[in-house]
Amino acid sequence: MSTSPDCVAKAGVVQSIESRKVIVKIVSLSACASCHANGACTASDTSEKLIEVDLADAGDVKPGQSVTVNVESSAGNLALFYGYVMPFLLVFISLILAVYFVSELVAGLIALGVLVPYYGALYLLRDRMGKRFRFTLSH
Amino acid sequence: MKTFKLGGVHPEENKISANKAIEVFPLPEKVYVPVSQSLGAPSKVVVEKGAVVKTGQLLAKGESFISANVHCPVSGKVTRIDDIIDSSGYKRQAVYIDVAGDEWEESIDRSPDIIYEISADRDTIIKKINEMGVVGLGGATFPSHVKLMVPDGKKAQYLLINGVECEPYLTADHRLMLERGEEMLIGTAILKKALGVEKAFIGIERNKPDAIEHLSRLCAKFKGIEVMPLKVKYPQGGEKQLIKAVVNLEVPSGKLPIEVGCVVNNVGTAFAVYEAIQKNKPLIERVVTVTGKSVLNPANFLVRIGTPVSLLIERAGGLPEDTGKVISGGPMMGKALTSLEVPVVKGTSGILIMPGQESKRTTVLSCIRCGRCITACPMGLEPVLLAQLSESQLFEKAEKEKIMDCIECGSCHYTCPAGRPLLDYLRLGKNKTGLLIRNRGKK
Amino acid sequence: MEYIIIIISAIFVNNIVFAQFLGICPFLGVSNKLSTSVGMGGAVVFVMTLATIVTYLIYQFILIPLGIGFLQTISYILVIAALVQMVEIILKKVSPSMYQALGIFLPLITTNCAVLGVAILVIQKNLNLLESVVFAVANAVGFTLALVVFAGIREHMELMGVPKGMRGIPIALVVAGLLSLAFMGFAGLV
Amino acid sequence: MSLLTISGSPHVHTQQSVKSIMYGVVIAMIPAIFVSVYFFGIDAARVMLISVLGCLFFEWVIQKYLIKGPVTINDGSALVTGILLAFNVPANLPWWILIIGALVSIGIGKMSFGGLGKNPFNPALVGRVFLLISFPVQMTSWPMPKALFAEGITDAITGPTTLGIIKEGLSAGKTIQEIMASPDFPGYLNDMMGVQGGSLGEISALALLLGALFMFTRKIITWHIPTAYIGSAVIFSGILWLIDPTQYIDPLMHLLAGGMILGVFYMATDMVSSPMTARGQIVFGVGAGLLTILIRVWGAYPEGVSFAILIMNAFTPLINSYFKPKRFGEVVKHG
Amino acid sequence: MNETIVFAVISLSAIGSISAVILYFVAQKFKVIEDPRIDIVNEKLPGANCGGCGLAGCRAFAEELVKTGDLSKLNCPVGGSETMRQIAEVLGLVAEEKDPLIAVIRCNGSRANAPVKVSYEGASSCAFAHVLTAGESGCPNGCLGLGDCVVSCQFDAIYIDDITGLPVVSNEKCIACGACVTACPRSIIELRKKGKKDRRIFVSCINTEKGGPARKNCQVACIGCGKCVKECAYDAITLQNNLAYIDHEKCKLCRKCEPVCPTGSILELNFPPRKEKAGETLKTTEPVTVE
Amino acid sequence: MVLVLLGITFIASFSLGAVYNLTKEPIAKAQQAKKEAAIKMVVPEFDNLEPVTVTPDGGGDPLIINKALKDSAVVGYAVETYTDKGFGGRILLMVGFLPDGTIVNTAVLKHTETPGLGDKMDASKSDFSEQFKNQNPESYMLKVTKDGGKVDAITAATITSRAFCDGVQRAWDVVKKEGGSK
Amino acid sequence: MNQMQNFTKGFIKNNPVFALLLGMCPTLGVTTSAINGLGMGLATTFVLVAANVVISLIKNIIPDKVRIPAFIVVIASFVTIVDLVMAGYAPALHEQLGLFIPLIVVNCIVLGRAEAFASKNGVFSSFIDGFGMGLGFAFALTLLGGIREILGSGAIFGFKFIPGDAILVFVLAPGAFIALGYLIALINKLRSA
Ligand SMILES: Cc1cc2nc3c(=O)[nH]c(=O)nc-3n(C[C@H](O)[C@H](O)[C@H](O)COP(=O)(O)O)c2cc1C
Ligand SMILES: Cc1cc2nc3c(=O)[nH]c(=O)nc-3n(C[C@H](O)[C@H](O)[C@H](O)COP(=O)(O)O)c2cc1C
Ligand SMILES: Cc1cc2nc3c(=O)[nH]c(=O)nc-3n(C[C@H](O)[C@H](O)[C@H](O)COP(=O)(O)O)c2cc1C
Ligand SMILES: Cc1cc2nc3c(=O)[nH]c(=O)nc-3n(C[C@H](O)[C@H](O)[C@H](O)CO)c2cc1C
Ligand code: SF4
Ligand code: SF4
Ligand code: SF4
Ligand code: SF4
Ligand code: FES
Repeated sequence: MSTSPDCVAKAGVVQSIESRKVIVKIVSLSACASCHANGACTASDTSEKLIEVDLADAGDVKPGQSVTVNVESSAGNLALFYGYVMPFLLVFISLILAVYFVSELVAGLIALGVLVPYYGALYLLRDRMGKRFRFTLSH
Repeated sequence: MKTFKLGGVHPEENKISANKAIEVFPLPEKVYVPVSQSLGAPSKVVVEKGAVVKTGQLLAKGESFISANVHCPVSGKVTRIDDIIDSSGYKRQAVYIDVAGDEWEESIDRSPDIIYEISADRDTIIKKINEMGVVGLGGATFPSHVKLMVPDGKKAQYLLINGVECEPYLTADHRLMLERGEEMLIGTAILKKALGVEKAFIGIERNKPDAIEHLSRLCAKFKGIEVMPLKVKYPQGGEKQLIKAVVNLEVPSGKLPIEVGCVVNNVGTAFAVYEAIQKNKPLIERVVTVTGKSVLNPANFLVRIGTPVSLLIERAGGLPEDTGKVISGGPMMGKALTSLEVPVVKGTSGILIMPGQESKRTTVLSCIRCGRCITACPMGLEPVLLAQLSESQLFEKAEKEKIMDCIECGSCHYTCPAGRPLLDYLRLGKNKTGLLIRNRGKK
Repeated sequence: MEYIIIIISAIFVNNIVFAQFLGICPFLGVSNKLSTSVGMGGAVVFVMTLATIVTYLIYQFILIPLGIGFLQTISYILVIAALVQMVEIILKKVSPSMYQALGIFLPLITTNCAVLGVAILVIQKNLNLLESVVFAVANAVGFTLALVVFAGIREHMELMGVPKGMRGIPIALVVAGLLSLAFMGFAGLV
Repeated sequence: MSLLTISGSPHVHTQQSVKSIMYGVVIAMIPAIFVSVYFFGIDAARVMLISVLGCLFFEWVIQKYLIKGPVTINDGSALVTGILLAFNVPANLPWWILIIGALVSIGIGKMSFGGLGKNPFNPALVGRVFLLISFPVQMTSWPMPKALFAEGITDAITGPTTLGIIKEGLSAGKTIQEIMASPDFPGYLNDMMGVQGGSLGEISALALLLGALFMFTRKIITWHIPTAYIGSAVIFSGILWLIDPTQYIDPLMHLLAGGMILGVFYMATDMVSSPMTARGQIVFGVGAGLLTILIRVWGAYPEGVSFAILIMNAFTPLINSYFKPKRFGEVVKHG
Repeated sequence: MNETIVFAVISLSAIGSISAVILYFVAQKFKVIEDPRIDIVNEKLPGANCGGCGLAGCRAFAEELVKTGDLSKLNCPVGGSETMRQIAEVLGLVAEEKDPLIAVIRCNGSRANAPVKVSYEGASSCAFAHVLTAGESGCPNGCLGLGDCVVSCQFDAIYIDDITGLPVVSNEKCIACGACVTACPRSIIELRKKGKKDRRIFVSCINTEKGGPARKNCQVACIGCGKCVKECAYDAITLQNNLAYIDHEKCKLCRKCEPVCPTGSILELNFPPRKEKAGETLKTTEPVTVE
Repeated sequence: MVLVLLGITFIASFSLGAVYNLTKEPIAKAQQAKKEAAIKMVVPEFDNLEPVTVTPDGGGDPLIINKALKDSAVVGYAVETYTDKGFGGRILLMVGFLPDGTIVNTAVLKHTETPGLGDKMDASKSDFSEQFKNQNPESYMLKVTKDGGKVDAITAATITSRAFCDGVQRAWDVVKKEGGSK
Repeated sequence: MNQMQNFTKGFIKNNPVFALLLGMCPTLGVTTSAINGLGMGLATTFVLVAANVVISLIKNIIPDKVRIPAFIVVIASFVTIVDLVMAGYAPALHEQLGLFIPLIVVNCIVLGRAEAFASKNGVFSSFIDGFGMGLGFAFALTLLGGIREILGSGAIFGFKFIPGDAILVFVLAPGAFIALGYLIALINKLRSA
């Protein structure tokens, strides 16, 4: 299987194969990766990313093999939305509402506090969400 | 005036040979008949070296679904079955025949009478067309019987007969319509019957008023066939453009005309169908225009398949001194020949000889992003982008940008002020992208 | 109206990248794909908003009352570093597969210089909490705008081919300079 | 017989070439060149000569010695850039500033990206804006036009441009009507004919329109960008004008004054730095029109055309990737 | 002690410890502490990021090296054995001495040997020309001379010779990354042992046509006569599809095959000139220019 | 481990506090010195200062008038004024008046005007501010010539010039309000 | 690697700005004049040296897990010290550099050197390393500041040698990008030659 259009692809190396999934380590290829100081820079994404891919979507692989992990851009956008955009909107809107009624300190804390139920809800829905993010492997 | 909406260009028409009547080309001494003359799988040779063959006898059999029979265009002796150089310089299998006499298969009706009555039923028609090796003569040489077998779930509504001949210089279809109009219309009626459609249109560009008038008159005799004059604009003859212009339907990207209930056939094909069904005659000859500004006697020849191109040129007054390029087909889509010894095949619609000066491409400058190629593209593509993607080997992106929709009409390259070889890169890109898609399908 | 001025100023007139010179490293390093630069923008908006709220509260309600405003830098950097990482942990815990999708999709999410810079700027500019957050969001949007426009031009240049000597960072800087030049046209809007 | 040539199809090619397009633009600019010489005298010729020679020289030097590729200065594009740069500066600009402008236009704006066709920004405008910001004094002291050879060479009488007068007047608290009534205000007819202070090429709307007409007939430019540009500028400024005619000038004045005509027909239409599809060009034009009025009305600069076009140049790649042509077979229509 | 200091100490300690706890947590969860040797190895690598090693860039290669700790399957063609030796040192391993390779052009159809019969105009791309046509000389296997290989080489190691129209590989610059091998649509380029003093012997032809047609287009085409196969004492030469191939692993550079080739399609590079034996005439093949 | 970290933050905050204590004075002094230097520049010699905070009539932030006293007699007013009309935002000025209202001198305390353009209002960069010296705003129209006033604008920085005039005018207004310049 | 190499590598081969492209914000933001560049460079150098020394001193007592927060605290402390001291004793320069002084904290070079070098090496080498890197940074900033000052104000270190106006853009934002762009192109060229 090769990458099809509308996918974001990242190079990775198969780390291990478990009973039902394949663990792939993402090789970071952003500009940061080639930077000499990335070992230290908090901005670079050298922190290893491990991706779990369903065995069914992985095809024939061996540990140590170089592969490409694909995720549909729509799934990426969805993750972006749930991970960042939605919580941002919640924080922002609750802040706007709160400053009209309570002091800045309380408003600020409320705005931050809104995240707790939000992430709680996400946590509860995580299995359902998980299905939306499928990865496939290509060689 | 009817035409397609998107893009298109209008190169100089140069229909020099338009009023040269079709001339039957004398039998050559030798012919080389390539085994594979249609789109699809090569056919399998069924004669042996040394065999004595008659005109119309089967030479090679199409064995897969999309492939076509090849018949013997002359009578004589098979001297070799060997490679010949094809128009691009690569080698292909061919049957070499030394011509002796002019002996025909008995089953072929060689009388000049026109047979109006269509006795064959649908299945017979399709079977016969397959047997007689009829392929599309509009350029792509797609086996015609395949087109007639409408897939399940689809229904043909319109038959479009392509008499557009939008390529500059070429006049073979034009002459055919004028001189064999009636036979061609019977062929059309046969195709209609095979498809079970009520309505057929014959699309003709306005620069052929005599053909429009002639056929319109003849049409009165045939039910459900109508002539449709079209604006002179290249590539009016592209099947998707023709369908858009005539019945205002758009064939969806990546789909065949049957998707919108249309089947398109060239006028030559319709004529070949007539001969195949009514006269039992396989496709062994076709009309070829030999033309060019410097050609002494531009002409339209009725030529046996397998005749070397050099003979045609000789008869049209010989190869001009300053020849730079010899093209099989028209100037927009034709193939430049590497050698003049290549034989005429079913797909050869014309031989165009271009003087040295004209055959040189302009120097290639860097793209000035004028977007003219985009404006010119009848498929609404961005040739400049596709060419760049192909050059940078970004075929996945190219696929997303619909490179496979390109019909290789060349309008983009024609119109590019920087002289960029857009179509060259597009072809390469289509090639590689196609490979990519096929490999993906495999896994 | 105040807010509109803050927004226009931060996005166009005093764009964080083109006029304030903050977050240049990720700007130069990351932005060569259109699709991902938009995504990165979304992440930056969130991180900047959170960081601004937290640092604002710390400054106004801890540092100032205690008279230890000079701890601004050190406390901000600690808080921001922790915050950014915390977001990651939470995301990972909350939905591992979503986190993984983001990992593939986004180049990186932290832009320390810009986040810290904005947090300090809102204090310098004497903004209140809501203004600060609007300022932060506007700057993040300005950053995204810069990133997206820049990514577009880079993708273009990648196809067109730039002379050898200028390839990479030099031409990226020149483009940034020309963008900054063009954005000067917005001068005086606010 | 010489060797047969083989190549892919097509085997015929249109007459139009990059060269014919570029020289077409030059021809279109001839009326404006004459008008500028008529009004600004030898100085105009001097500015144009220096600018053109500068551009050609830098293009040649860079191609030959830095890029070490083929030298293509005769394709006419540097010539166009040179003339347009000259059209965008006042007639009394010192020669050394012009040389800097030519260097910036060609060196930074064009050749750094690889030369013709590769620059994302309009080179002449890069040069002009660079100069405008670097030398605000010299770039905004406009000599007043006067008939050719009236009193020998032009002297140092400088004055503001139409838009400058308006901006000044407004900020001094006058209404548009008061400003227009003042004796040194040029008025519509003078703007049309070219009797107004300003850059070389922005003085005579008529001469510029004549050239634009020529470009249309030669199919060098298409209607999309100019129409969208003018349309959006007229609508936007018209709305403002209807809201308060004492504070906002009318759309016609917006069109005739300043560099609108020059920008719309000669600079926004630069195919290299503008979008390639019809839809994209319309978006580009609309954006440029809005930005122009926005900057003129609320910005620090009296004139917004250059900035508006440069900003839209920056967005061109995005426009190109979001506004694709309508693909054949994309929408399935039945019937 | 003054108040400011007290407050400072208290609040910073508080903030510091909260942050530290979070960061600590993160560090545990995320930061797989990188093996420091990765950096060291990375530093030893040339940094060309050419992908010649088969991995995505130098750093990926370094990671792979450190992780597998096995040098036998990995090789950096750019740095060559010297780099690999240094890396081995870092990792405490022994590097297998790999013979350096170099790209060779297996076509000698220069303009003189394989005269142009038609003139090609069009995209300057071997890949396209290959699709369109057999080529200017008519040889359906030969080099098209449009330089896809040149473009693909990141190290400026190939150029097209103006006179022959064929690519030439520079002994010094080529690092055997193999990019050109992939780029050539006709598979003309092969990576072969560089050989002592850059001496190499190979069949400079990949035409698989029968002798007659092959010779028709190119004087120096291999006609598959098999003389060299017989001559070779080391079984290094095989014949398939009318084409001889010299296995560079087996070849001992004895130079015996070269003189027996009737068409001169075997090339030997950088050898001292042969002592001319009486009666033997020098062959008329084009000398191949090598830097 | 936590202890180590706590130790580090402890040392860090302790030393920062210490440094802060040490530099607090110099920082304040530096600011004071800057202000005093400015005041000295714009009013005649004095031996005592008496700051008064005045809110201008038209609203806006309050200004500080430093009454310069010599032998308890007012010898001048040094007004810390501002303007928001600058190109780059707020400009802080110090304007000195004699008791009769004549401007002694002006000084720019803080600005974010463009280097090379607006920053020419600084006396060290051009003669622009010279023209205010010894003028009495009573008779000297504090506007740039383009707006019908007496002030020659800095070339290509009319905005800054206007802003400067605006600041001086504001200073003058409060001085008048405060009772100077009878 | 001997100390001399440690010292010079940051200057030329691994110059943080020209080769590593780190700390671009201050590089672009404060270099309107040579003196500003130098000031910023020296401030950074001080932080680098001090942080390097302290970190290499305490490296053995810091548990690995809290390495990063500890480093951040140390660095931020020195930054604050620089900030306070500058405000007290060089108020004019402090005002010019403004926001970019606290931003030294996030300058990757500082943390980068701490992590990559000081946490693994002895005090003296760390000192040398920080000093070299810092001077490299200062050198780059001064060079860029100088170029921008010459082109933009016709002056160098405040000494005006061209009367009248120069090319103003170079002291403004676009000029920063453009000047650095061509400077890096030039340096790349020199380095590859
Ligand atoms: C795989 C394949 C299957 C096709 N099947 C059909 C078909 O079922 N019906 C039909 O009308 N045409 C069919 N065609 C023919 C095309 O519609 C088209 O007529 C042919 O490719 C030649 O078109 P051209 O001369 O415009 O290039 C098929 C073509 C291909 C390549
Ligand atoms: C650009 C282009 C131009 C074409 N022009 C003509 C034409 O002028 N006349 C024609 O009969 N076929 C033309 N064709 C081929 C038609 O698309 C179509 O394949 C043909 O009419 C089908 O009929 P056939 O199968 O009988 O050949 C053209 C194809 C293309 C892609
Ligand atoms: C980057 C830039 C900086 C500017 N800085 C200033 C400034 O500091 N002060 C100012 O009055 N005008 C500034 N301007 C505005 C222009 O110079 C403006 O044209 C001028 O102030 C208008 O007045 P004039 O009539 O004197 O030209 C600046 C413009 C630009 C593009
Ligand atoms: C219609 C038209 C408009 C042009 N406008 C400009 C222009 O505004 N500025 C410029 O430098 N070049 C212009 N050119 C010339 C050319 O496109 C320009 O030099 C390229 O941008 C250089 O790559 C124009 C060319 C044409 C055909
Ligand atoms: S050749 Fe292809 S891309 Fe070019 S105009 Fe024709 S359909 Fe469009
Ligand atoms: S027509 Fe030619 S020059 Fe114009 S955009 Fe297309 S490729 Fe470029
Ligand atoms: S010549 Fe071929 S193998 Fe050698 S370096 Fe270049 S691309 Fe790599
Ligand atoms: S070796 Fe291959 S890639 Fe190179 S020029 Fe010849 S055909 Fe092209
Ligand atoms: S210094 Fe790197 S982002 Fe600012």
